[in-house]
Amino acid sequence: MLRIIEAMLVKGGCFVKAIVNGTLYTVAQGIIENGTILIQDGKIVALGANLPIPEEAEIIFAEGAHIYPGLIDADCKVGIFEEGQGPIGDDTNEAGSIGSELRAFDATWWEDVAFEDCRRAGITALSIGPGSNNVINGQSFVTKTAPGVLDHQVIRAYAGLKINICGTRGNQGDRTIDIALLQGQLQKAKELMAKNAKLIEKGETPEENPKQDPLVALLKGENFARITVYANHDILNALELAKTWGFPLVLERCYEGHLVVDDIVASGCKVIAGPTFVNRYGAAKNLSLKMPGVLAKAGVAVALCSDHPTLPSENLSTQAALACRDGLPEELALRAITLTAAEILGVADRIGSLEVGKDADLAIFSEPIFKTASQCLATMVNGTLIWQAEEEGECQC
Amino acid sequence: MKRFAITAETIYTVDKAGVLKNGIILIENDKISAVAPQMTLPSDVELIDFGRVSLMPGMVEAHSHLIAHDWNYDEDAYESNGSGGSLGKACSPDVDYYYHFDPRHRHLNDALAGGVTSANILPGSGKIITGTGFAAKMVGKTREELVIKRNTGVKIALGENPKRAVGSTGAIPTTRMGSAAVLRDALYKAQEYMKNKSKAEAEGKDFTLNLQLEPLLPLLRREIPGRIHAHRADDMITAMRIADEFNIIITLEHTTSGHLVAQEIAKRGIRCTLGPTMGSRTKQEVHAKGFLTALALEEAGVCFSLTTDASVLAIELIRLAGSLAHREGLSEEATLRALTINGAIVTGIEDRVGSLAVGKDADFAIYDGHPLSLRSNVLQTWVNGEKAWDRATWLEPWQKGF
Amino acid sequence: MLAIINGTLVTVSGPIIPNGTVIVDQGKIVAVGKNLPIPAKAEVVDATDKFVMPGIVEAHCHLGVMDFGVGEEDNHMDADGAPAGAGSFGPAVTPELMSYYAFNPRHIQLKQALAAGVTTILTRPGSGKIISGMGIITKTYGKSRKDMVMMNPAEVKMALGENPKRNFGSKKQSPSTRMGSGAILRDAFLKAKSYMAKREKDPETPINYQMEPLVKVLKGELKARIHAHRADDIMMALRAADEFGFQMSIEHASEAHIIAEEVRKRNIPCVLGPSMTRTKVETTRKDFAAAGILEKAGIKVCITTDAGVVPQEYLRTCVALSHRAGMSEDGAIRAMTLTSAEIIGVENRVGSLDVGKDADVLILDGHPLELLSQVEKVYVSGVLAFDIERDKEPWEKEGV
Amino acid sequence: MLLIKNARLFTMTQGILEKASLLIEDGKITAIGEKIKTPKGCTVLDAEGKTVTPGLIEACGRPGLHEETVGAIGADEDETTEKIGAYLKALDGILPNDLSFQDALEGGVTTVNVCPGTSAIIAGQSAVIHTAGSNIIDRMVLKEPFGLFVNLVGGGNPRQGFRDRSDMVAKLVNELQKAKDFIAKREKALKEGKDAPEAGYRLAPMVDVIEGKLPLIMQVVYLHDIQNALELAEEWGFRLILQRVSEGYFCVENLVKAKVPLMVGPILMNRRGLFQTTSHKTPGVLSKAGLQFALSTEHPNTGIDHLVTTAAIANREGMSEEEALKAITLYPAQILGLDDQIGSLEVGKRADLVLWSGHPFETLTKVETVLIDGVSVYERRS
Repeated sequence: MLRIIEAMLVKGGCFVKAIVNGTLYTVAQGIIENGTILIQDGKIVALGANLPIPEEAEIIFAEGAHIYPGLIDADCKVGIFEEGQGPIGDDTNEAGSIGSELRAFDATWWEDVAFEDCRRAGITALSIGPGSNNVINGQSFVTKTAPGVLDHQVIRAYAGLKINICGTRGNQGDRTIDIALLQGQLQKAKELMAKNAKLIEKGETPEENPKQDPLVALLKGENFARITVYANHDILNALELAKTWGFPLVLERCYEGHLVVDDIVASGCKVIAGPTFVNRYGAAKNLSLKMPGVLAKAGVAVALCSDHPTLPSENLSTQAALACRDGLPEELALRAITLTAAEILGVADRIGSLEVGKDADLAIFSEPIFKTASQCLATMVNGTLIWQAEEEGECQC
Repeated sequence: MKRFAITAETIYTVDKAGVLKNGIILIENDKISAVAPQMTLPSDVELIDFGRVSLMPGMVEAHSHLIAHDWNYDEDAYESNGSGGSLGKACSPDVDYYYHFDPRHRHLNDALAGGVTSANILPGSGKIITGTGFAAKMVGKTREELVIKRNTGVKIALGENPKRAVGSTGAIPTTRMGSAAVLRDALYKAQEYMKNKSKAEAEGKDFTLNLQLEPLLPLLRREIPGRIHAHRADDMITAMRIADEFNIIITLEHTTSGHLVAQEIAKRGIRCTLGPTMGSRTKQEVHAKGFLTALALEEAGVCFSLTTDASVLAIELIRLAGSLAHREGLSEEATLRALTINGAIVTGIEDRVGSLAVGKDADFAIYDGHPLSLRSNVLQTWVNGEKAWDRATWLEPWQKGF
Repeated sequence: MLAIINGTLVTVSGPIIPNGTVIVDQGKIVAVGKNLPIPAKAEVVDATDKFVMPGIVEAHCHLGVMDFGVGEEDNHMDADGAPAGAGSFGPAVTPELMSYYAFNPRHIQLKQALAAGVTTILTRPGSGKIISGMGIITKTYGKSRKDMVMMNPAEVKMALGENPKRNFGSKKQSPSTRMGSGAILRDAFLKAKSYMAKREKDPETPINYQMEPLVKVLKGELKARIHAHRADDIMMALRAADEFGFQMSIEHASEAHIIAEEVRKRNIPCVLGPSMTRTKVETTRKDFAAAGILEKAGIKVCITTDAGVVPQEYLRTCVALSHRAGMSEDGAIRAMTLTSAEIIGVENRVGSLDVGKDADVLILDGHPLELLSQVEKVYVSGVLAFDIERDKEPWEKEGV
Repeated sequence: MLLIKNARLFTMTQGILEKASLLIEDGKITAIGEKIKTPKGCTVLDAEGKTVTPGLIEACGRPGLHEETVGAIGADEDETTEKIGAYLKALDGILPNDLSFQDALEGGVTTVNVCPGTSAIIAGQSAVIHTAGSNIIDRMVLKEPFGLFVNLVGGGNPRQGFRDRSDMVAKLVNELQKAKDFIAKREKALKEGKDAPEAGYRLAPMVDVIEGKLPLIMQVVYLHDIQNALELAEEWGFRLILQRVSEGYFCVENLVKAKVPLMVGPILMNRRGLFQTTSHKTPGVLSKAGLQFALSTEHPNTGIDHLVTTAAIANREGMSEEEALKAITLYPAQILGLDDQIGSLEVGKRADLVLWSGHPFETLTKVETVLIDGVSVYERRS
């Protein structure tokens, strides 16, 4: 159990926190037995074995505890799909097949119970996105899970444009149409880009277009496309489109990734895989639980996600554990829900590992995270405890 | 470099070499480097003797929708109903059927099992212009490796289907008049577009691309054919009329009543696919179906290939179609052409496949009897100089057990 | 004959036996224990460092009878039922529908369940109606459907709460409220009661196929299994059971832990779950901790995935998470084996490693409740039905 | 009178007779043998080098009921408004001069059991008819009603209004029970000397089913469909005929044990939807297990003219030549209960026969002449 000694405010109001005697899973620099983390102004200022502890520090004793960087769910619908509210609480899919101007940000209810579930599960950051019923579904964003108005939690407002080219739109069942529509949009954006380039040359103000700017951002490489792909030929289609139009690509779901490993490796694109908690049917009929392992072992950057509510976000570490069971090396399985996720989402400078200079977002567990008995004892964001177990064995979900 | 030779009792080259008894075919890597009645082989070259079998080029299915269906349930819509842009509901030239292509689709294996090694895979016929097709081998490691040619032509449909599929939604066409009008309209727009584009390019002005019209430009430039679904003679004549107006190359797909206008087709040197002829007459426009059409076309000197319209019929039934056409009097030689080289020519891949000739891909199948006999089985199918299917080892899904 | 030796035996019925032996003959377990003599003609399987446990039992799923998108399967959820003419009840009551006929013994999802160590399932109609039909208990592996199916019919499935409301409310039919649901349930049993009386008085009364299953329930020959998530729905079910005196189990029971006392004093078993997802209003308060709470309250509880709602292969995962959330280790293991078998009434054949029971045996490379442990071998009635080495996925055979 | 001589006779019952003759008098076969004297005034047909088989029999198809080329207007096989259509008669929907009958003759088919479609649970009564001979269907009839066509393939056919086998079985069982109750009622009435009640035209066919007068032709595709059918027949004791039997290869021993007649096919189908598990090898597998069954095209699924093609492919894929031939002549005749009239070349039988230019399974072999009741109904145009 965590024991906390309140320190007295020292002069200057600068306030140091020290977490001591825990096993640190830095992810970036291996495991530090019985280490200490010093936190100031919400950042990690020092970590290592037997560090001197400033006497004004507030000390958190974490004997026998296992300390991880806060977990990151690389793709979910927490808060945009409100749990237990039925259709009224579901803001995931807007009508119309081209929704490039949409932002999940605008529809996420930060008081939704799922946020609390995440805090209880040691999840400190989420990439929240719209659904996938349209060809272009809208912008995802990355937020922390600390309570309070969403706008103060967001760390990346545009974290990938969600696209689906699997012909699942309105069960119309035709990939070729989705792709024709997408290419039409990209073409428009390309022309707007050229036009604006000219305007800027002439010193005039470039034209703004809410529907096309997000695609321009893709073509300029300022943002990346997150394309939902199910069947192996969906993957091939996505890779080909990215090549033709030259935009940064992240594959999502990737249920048949194990069938086209070579192509994915060759393309160098990253993957937000899973969740594997789905029935094998329709587009997912060749899903294999071994997929994340196969991809990661081949050198692909693989993050895991919950696609909450498909799998509730709180089960993220379980998803990672099962991926590990089915062949994803333990170290990579941990990365898949921390550093790799942060890297794919472009927020690795802030979160994803225990490193000096990074945000003090961390999760403290009673056991190594993949063990069944592992309980989350406390969750910290920016150096502040946002959740803490009241007693041993208190349930996390 | 992989280098080996093959021989068999009877080799149907479907080429000038004709039928060879125990002839020799030399293969280097994936290509045929020599075909001869006899040949003294360098000592380092292994000779594979298939023995008392007949060997013929891998068959070419020139009109299929092969991978538009999953084998155990319809995954993708049969018709590509298109993006519905400026050209209206009945035209979607911007649909590229290639994106349907699942390189692991079970039907590809069925094709190999039937001795088919290449296919031209086209969009459906639910609209006047449904999109562009592509040609592919039936086996390969990556999808790129499978593809022989992207964009083998613009699929166009006349007759019942567009009237039913689009007309029923209250949009044009609801008549054959409408169908022709829609096609003309699209081609006119494309012509205009082409003019403006080249003008703009000449003057170095910037020009707004139209992705719906772009795919029609190679058609107007006579680089690719319009593949026109036409069962009834009147639809074929309409197709030819419009082709003449716009000076485009066309192929006729299905050609069910072709015997009525064989001369017209021959005169213009139009290539055709013929079929499917085995199914029953499910709609009015196929009322005249029969293998006698094949005889008429052959007589008139039309280059045509037999088709199963897979997955309307199972693709391996293409050989059966050949047998029945042969029974109706189509010569052995003509039938073999209609199953192999003609398919390649109609598809526009005759430089790669369709016959056993020097420089072509080493695609062939061996049979334990005459290839056109109902009693002969495919024993092995080879693609790019490698064994791709073997009856001895192949199991159907249900044979693999629970 | 088969002998599995040197394994850590999780017998479930008794204590854990370190490096013990299980001996199987003609599909049955003939001996379990420490250093037993190994018959000469027995095929020996060495399970050193492995865990050996009975096949997992799923007490509530829809495998093989319902279309979870899998191609050509039946939609066993909202079959319209009510044979033309017979229509004793409204469309929301079709007890005569038998899952047995919808059950596809070659269904791909059965294979997946098997690979995850699930050897026995109760598979059944959906919850789109107040009374939807009769489920069956079957093995997930076997030569023909006849050897697979263990019990038919195995129950009468009923449902309260959201689903029937949505299913019929959307069609502007009854039930569109919980009041309607309760009324229809009572109506059905009252009719069945009078029919039963009539048949007893005059045996020549023609048999009514819709009534018979309910008569069996009233006579206690079949159990009613009632889909109820929310506490109020559960109470409605309990009221009906009190009034008509039939035996029942609570299916899903998402809020049973809130009214544990009510459930305990009636000694009603709970089939708990799926606690993995929370997408419907009536599952708002689902919680992996519920299992532990019910267990402590002395209620018989087993855990379900409601597969394919949650895929069948995740049953062991759900149990592990319930254990993490407070259920005892022994209770958790029972909750996917012996207790589930008891609740569905096949404990005499499966659910534990005991002499005389079917030789449905799993070999795992770790403790059954560890997320990281993998099922390596699955025996059904002594036959090696799944082997992680032998039964690779098709694409692995291809060597992609 | 007609004498066919020097022919190769595939008798189906006495094997193959080389250079034999066959005498036909008023529609019947009156003599078969090496040496038959030519009666006076008898037309002689020298069939040197030709093969004669009995007219082929299509055990289950929809020619004329599903009209060629015209689509919905001519589709009379599915009364989609009725799920329990025991009282519907295929006979009332057959167009005698439909194109498909011409196809049938070109393919050597002289008899077909015309069955209603698959969109209902009980689709209606089938009719066994000749494929030519009149423009009045009633004059083509050999047996009507023959059987009651039943479909229990639930999920398989999304076009159906319902998708649950358990539901369909419940509905069928309910009809059977009604019939049973009626029979009990009638016996009671008779015992009490009252006059027997009327079953009524809707229930009467089901009563015949229970009393074994009318068999159920049940369409079965997947393994569990087959097992459902067999178990229901066992439970209710009706006469069962299985049709399609696509996954028969999964339960050969059940089929052997059950001894129910089979109408296997179509097999020349694209593997999609309901035909996803169809295999060319099925007939071979069943035949090797000693089963004797009819092969079928289930026209229009495969054109009826391809009945012989179907048999040839079955032969190629593992069925013996003799069995494959019997499967389109003798066995269907037995299943249809008409083997006393058709299905083989024997004295006393109807002179339904086909003159082939060679062996029926050879690629180049053509049907040259087709006789029905001794009358030529088809001559190949040269």
